[in-house]
Amino acid sequence: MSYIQNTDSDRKEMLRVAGASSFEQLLEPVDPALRVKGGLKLGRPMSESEVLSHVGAMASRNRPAGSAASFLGGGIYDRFIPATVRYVLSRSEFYTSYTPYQAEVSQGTLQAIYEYQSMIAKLTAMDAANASMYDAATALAEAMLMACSIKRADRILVPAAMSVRVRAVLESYAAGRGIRIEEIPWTDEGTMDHDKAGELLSEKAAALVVASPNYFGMIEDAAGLSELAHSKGALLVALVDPVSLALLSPPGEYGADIAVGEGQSLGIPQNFGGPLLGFMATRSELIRKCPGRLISATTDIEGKRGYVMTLQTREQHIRREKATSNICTNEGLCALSAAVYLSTMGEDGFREVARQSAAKSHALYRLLSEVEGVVLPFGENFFQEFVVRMPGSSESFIEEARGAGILAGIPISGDYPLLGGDAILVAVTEKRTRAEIERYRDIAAGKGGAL
Amino acid sequence: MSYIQNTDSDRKEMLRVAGASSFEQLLEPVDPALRVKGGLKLGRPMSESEVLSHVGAMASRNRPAGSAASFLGGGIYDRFIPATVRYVLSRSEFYTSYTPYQAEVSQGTLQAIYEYQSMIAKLTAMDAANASMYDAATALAEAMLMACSIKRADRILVPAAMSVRVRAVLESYAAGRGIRIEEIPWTDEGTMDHDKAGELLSEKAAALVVASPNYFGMIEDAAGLSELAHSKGALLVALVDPVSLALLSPPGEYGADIAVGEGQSLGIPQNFGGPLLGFMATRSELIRKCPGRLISATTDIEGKRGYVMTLQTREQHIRREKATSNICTNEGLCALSAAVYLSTMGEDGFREVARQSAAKSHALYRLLSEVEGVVLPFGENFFQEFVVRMPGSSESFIEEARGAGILAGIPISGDYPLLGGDAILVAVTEKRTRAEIERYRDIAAGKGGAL
Amino acid sequence: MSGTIFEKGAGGISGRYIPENDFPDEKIDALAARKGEIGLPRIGEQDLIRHYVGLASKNYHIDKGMYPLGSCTMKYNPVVNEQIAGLGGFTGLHPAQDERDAQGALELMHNLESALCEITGMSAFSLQPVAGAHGELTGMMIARDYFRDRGEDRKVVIVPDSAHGTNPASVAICGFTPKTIASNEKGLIDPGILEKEIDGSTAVFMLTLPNTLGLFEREIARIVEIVHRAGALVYMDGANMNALLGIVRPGTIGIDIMHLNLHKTFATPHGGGGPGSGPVGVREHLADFLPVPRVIREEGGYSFRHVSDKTIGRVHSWYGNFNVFVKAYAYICSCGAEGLRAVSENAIINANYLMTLVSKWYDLKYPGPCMHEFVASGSNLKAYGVRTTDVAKRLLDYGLHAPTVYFPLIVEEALMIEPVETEKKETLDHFASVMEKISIEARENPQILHDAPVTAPVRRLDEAAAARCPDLCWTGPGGCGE
Amino acid sequence: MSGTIFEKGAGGISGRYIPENDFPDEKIDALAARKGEIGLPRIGEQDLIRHYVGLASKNYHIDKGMYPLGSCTMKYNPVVNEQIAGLGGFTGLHPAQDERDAQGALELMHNLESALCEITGMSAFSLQPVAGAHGELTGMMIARDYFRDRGEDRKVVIVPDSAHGTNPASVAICGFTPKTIASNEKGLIDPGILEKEIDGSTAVFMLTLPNTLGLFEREIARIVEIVHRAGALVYMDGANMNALLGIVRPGTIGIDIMHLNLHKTFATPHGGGGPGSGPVGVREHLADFLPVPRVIREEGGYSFRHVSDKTIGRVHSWYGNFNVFVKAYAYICSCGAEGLRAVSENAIINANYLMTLVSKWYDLKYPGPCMHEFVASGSNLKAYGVRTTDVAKRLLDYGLHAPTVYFPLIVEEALMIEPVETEKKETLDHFASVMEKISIEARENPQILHDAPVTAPVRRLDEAAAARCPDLCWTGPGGCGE
Ligand SMILES: Cc1ncc(COP(=O)(O)O)c(C=O)c1O
Ligand SMILES: Cc1ncc(COP(=O)(O)O)c(C=O)c1O
Repeated sequence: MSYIQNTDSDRKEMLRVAGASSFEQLLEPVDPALRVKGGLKLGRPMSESEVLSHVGAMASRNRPAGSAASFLGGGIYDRFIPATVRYVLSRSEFYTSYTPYQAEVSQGTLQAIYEYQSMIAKLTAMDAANASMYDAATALAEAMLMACSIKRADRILVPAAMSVRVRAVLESYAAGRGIRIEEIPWTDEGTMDHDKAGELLSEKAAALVVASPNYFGMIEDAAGLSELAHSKGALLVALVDPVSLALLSPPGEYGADIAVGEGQSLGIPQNFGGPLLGFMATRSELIRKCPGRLISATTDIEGKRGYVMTLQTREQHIRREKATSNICTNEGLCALSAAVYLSTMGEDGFREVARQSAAKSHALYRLLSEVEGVVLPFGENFFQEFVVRMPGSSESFIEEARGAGILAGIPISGDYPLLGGDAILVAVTEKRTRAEIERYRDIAAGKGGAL
Repeated sequence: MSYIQNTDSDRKEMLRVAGASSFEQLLEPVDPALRVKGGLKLGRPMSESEVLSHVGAMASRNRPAGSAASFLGGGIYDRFIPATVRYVLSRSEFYTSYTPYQAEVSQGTLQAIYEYQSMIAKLTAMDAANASMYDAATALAEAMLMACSIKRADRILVPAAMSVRVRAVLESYAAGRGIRIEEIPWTDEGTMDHDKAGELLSEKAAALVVASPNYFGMIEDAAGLSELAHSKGALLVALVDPVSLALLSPPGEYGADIAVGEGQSLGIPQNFGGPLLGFMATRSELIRKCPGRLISATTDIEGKRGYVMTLQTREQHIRREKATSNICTNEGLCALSAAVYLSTMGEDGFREVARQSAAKSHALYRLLSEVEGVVLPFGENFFQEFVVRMPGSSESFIEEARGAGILAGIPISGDYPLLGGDAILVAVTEKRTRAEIERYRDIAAGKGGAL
Repeated sequence: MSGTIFEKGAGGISGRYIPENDFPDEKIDALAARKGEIGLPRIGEQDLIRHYVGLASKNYHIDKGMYPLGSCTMKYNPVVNEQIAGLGGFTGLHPAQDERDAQGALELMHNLESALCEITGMSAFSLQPVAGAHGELTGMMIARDYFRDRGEDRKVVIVPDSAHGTNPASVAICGFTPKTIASNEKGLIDPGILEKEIDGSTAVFMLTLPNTLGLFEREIARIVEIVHRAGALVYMDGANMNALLGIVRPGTIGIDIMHLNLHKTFATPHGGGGPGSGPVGVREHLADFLPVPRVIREEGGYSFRHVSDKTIGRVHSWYGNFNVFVKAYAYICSCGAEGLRAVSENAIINANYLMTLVSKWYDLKYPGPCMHEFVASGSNLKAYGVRTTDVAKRLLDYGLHAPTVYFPLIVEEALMIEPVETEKKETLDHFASVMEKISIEARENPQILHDAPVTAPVRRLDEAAAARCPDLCWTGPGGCGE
Repeated sequence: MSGTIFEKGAGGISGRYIPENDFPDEKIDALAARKGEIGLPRIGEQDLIRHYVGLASKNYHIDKGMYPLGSCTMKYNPVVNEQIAGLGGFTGLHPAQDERDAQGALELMHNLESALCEITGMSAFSLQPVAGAHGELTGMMIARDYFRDRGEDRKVVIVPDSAHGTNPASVAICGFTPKTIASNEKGLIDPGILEKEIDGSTAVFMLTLPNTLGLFEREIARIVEIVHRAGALVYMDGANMNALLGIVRPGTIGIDIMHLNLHKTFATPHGGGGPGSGPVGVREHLADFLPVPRVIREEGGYSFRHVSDKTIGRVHSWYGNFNVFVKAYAYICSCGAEGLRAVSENAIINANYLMTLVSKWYDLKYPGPCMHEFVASGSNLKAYGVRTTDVAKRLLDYGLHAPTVYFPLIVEEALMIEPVETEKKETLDHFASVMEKISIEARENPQILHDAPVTAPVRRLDEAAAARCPDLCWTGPGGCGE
């Protein structure tokens, strides 16, 4: 299948006009010794129907959420996505357009992103948000660089109860810049140890990162930590789950300086982990230090409202090595998904998603707490996700559940040996049904085989 | 899930403006005795996700073509549909618009249908085609009415080797108008008996209908029959398969007066038999007698090319009971599918579809001819579909094939007792693979169980 | 880069969509009797997509704005229903498949028929007719065979002058003789006239309810009684059912046969002219005459059956527009009982509200509460040399669609306006304010209206030239006559 | 009916998308610490769809017309690839699922990596970086850890002045010190200058090939040799790989590290600003430094592995933009070896043809054959008071998109034009003819250009005001400062 439209005679004529007697002549700047000999070793071109069956067969060799009840979380969730999202995203006006460099003919994208920024700002209760980052991990890494640059410091404090993958990305970004990342352990309640945080903050740090809910699903005393950080001259960077913010106190309310998070929950399919949507919001005073694209409302020469990219002097295409970040292509279409998702669900529907996620996860928690041998180490102060240790081995539990059409959770003791035993992380979103939740309990109670 | 956007306070205000103190007051013309008491006995409203799972579960209780190799035909075929078709059809500019009554803001639909008409005219080699009919059966019924009106006669001749369902629709349309439909039997070759046709044509008939390929897949001597009909003063109405026309002589070449057919093959999913696409094309002289909508090119007051509905005086909304037909809503979006399909496949690709359908069906025919006990009553003069009798019972053959993931054909002896035995109609489209065709043969040869 | 796809695709190259043939067959050349090229385009996929996306941009559509076409019920088409109807489990089904492999499809049809029975109060429905007019024709066939079965020779169908054009056309196509009766000064059927016209030759009285003026026939009970007394049947064109959901069930007030337009009342999209779906419902005594096959539910599952020899037979190659059923059924599930009632309540409130606003600037021949639509008239603007068509074209310049114009024929300079329930108050206010502006323009500067539209993709088109010398098929740069 | 979604959704009602909660829980109220409303819209689905469809209509996009943005490779995005990437078997996969339940996804990633290796001649690829700049940064991290592993303290990365802005930015973000060298009068890297600047502190020489002037570095072999002799690595920004498919394999000419932009070369859509995908490839000696996990194929199937302790670690939460991989892989399958070569041939022919046409009316600083793009200049129009930005805006009035302007910085009044291979000759002819018209307008009536655009949804926008007082968040009718 070829998408080239020139015919042989077109090419002949074009070469003639370009003053070349053959295509080879146009390749004159490329030393023949450097050229590919004998063609690439790839297959022959496939027709559209062959591509569909070849790649379609790969899709069918997976077992996606739709064919099993997923209790997997850890940053990526199986949530209901209203049909409006796919409908809007399938309009080629959005998905085939470039970054809005010519504002006058890109008002659709620009306004949509402006509205996205507004929704993130409202959700986090911060003053402003940028147009998107790659994912939560890189958004946090950029927040780290931003904090270090603001505070002219090279040390940040992070919770030990944080995703090891996010932590790994932080390390990659920190390494070349000589930034030290230090960890604050968790207490018996699975939340950050305030005393230890206070201790570590006594040495100069650019920022204290608080993840709430943290990787174990637990809600932190973010307000207390914020006060602590500020009292020691550090910024507070909040790593948050956007759905939780419909219920929990948002970063702006407890004085966070930068809020970042993963927006996949906002209408973006799981897609094996990508594309994701890193969001970042901050206070007005810090906006010029913020990485990434920003869209601003303005007016045209006739006074009509319109939208433009703004503060581009922070960006790499203008400032090059002095830019606040190297980000260029971001996750624009995912930001659009989030905007469509949030406006479709609306104020009430979005709150309902949060409430149901909390209600259902707490329901499973309580059901499991009644099963003999099940250990729930951290108590009930969680939003939609919790850590559990099963009576037997978690591996065999997960395997049994898998056989019964349930993806039971992520085994996490390997990454967090301090958890001891065989812990798994279980997430319950609004999509899970009573039947699925009860079946989960039954399997945990050793009564799953009958199904 | 509600799609109503007025709030309670909107409604209150609107009632006030309309001078009504309550909604009940607006119902004043409706005698309370006639009103529904106690509400409809239907379920409570479902949320979007509930509708998706409720109706989605019904979809999964079917076993569609994608999950089995289909050799079913009889007018509806499993063909490859390029992605462009679904893409274009999913644009709401096309699918949510009304019949193009305001031409100036409907140029998209109008031009697309004009192009569809042109493609059908070219395919059939007729002068012009209408904007679509409900399906082949009703298109043929309308052609019958048209012929009877042109010839002021009330008798038409049809092949016995014609779809019984199409025939049934003809009867329904003919009954009230006193039109007699008479049948011409098939010969040993499975084609129309010319002698018998000549005989029946000696009494005045409005039209001779020739189906080529006929219901048994056989190619008729349409040119000979055309000459015969015309020599007896009858019109020739051709019922054709659009894909076959890429290979076979088109109706315009053999002098047909009206050509009709089923356009489902042109990019329209099988959809359990609907919507379909009846097409109709005719000669210039007869166009004012033609039923249905017609789009014409014209110019606007500035001389710019544009498109309008034309010859509307034939239509019911102007001519009421004197209209050539009662058709109003037709199959506009299916006509668009056909246009996108034909322009995507293009001259060469569309011919290739026809060639492969023929090649593959003839290949299966030959493979079956080598299997002992298989009877192929009508020979090789078919396009993509043929009649076969299996050694055992066709019911058990079809059942065995079904178990092996093959939809083996339509049993037709019930509808055509003269075929004798246990005949099935087998269609092979371009989508069938060598492996599927060979597996079909293996099952016929009693070697299917191994798979 | 405008032009037809034929011009854009002249001499180009198409993509490759199907695999190479692995069954080369010389015999095929023997079949290949067609001479020369078909004349289809050869165009690359990028330009093809641009062509159709370009055409799309020239269309008005529901997702752009209000579509106040009276009698057309242009409501929002939920995107989720398109998604559901596009599931492979539906789209990939062959109609001749083993019923065991189509149980979900049969169940859906069965459920939809039951829901339509409940909504309308009819005893049985056939989903086979694929459009409103097709439903009318089917209904006429049922009446025809009903009287034939009873040995009665009735050939006349009485139709009010306010009826939709398809009504008399369907009557005629079926072989009946239509007889028109005039509506009275209130826009309603006059039972007195009906009583005079009806006799033993009358097979059917065919009415639209609410009628095409948007009015409910106040005398419907008496009308039904008159018709039944004459031994005739009452046919109701139910295309306007959007006004009656959960309010009136036609079957319980004596309607014998009716059709519904799923592509109006049940939110399935109109597709620029179809596909639609026009199921026909009947009361018990006519059930045997419905088209076959019918969907039957039994112990073992669902199946298609030829239930009675009295059937009129078939009106479609298969079972009707199944893909449309899926969307209509999903819509009914979404709404539920209370939601359907809310549809009609809001449709009626919207229409009455908009009628109040519009009637400040346009004539209204039939005041008083309307149902889901109303008919205004531009006759007051004739004094300024302005016709309804000018008002319609000017609306396009304001980015709106025009109402249905010059229909029903009994209202001079008719503007038939149906706002539907999915439009909200602000949208109606905006429409009314534009209608007001236009009425002022008509007085102050009628030329603007004559010149309209100026912002549409084309200006007014020469329909007369097209009718004189229709160019129905692209034959080259010159077009017609070549 | 314009305005933000907040205005349209003020005080309305949303649809119901999820079922009622069947786990009522009073405890949830204890968690619910958030005070007051979030401030999200409440809007019905019809108006929501209209809002976004209305926004869509204000965008230029590939399906509308040519998109000659230099360096951006705006080619046709095949619709079938969107369909494939939307299959539930891909979209519904959680990244932490059991590998046995994700074999198809892993196979696809493995196949894509292999294909990229074959296309580029590199030994190994990581798909983890999600954009070009992210790939650059990843590449820099690899270089950083490579030298750290060898115990060498190299802190400098040499970057030509023609480099894309992301290049020096990525260098700096990674903690290296960028050092700019000037290109010569032919627009190429001067090996002499490079030789002078390079030394033991140089970690990497980072170049774009073809460079941002659309030129192939004629001295590439010598450049590579110089860099390697200095013990440094050569990094190639492969965002312009659309010129080299099947023509040059960077790995075989000595490039040590490179990234590709799948969202340019491999036809995945740009999405108005992403998601992209910027895989990084390295030669054998650097393979251990690639991000983890890597996809491994073994007897029993595919799996993710942490293959080496030398790895730089992770640059993404999971495995990169998987959904983009699906489209890029489908595209590679469609093209096959010969098709990929044809892509570059046609991209180069189109660029040289268009360069010939455009250079009749605009300056060209670097004549001679270009690769897939070229840089013209509007400097000849300065005499008429016209700047390149005016030319760009005027193009919008003709329904076209503008080229990349004012980049690369080394060309005054730059117009960087990349026609891409999917555009056909007629489209280029049309673009050239409009460029010609504009150059004539510039001479005869420059005001038209200053006033442009007039046909776009808005006129020129006040960027200065936005930068002075940015309004980044809707807070009510007033906006900024409230
Ligand atoms: C009142 C009425 N009856 C009948 C019809 C005919 O329906 P269809 O166009 O589906 O054939 C329509 C719609 O056009 C209508 O509004
Ligand atoms: C030459 C070149 N390098 C790097 C980039 C950066 O890629 P991305 O925008 O995906 O980060 C681009 C595209 O913008 C580019 O054209």
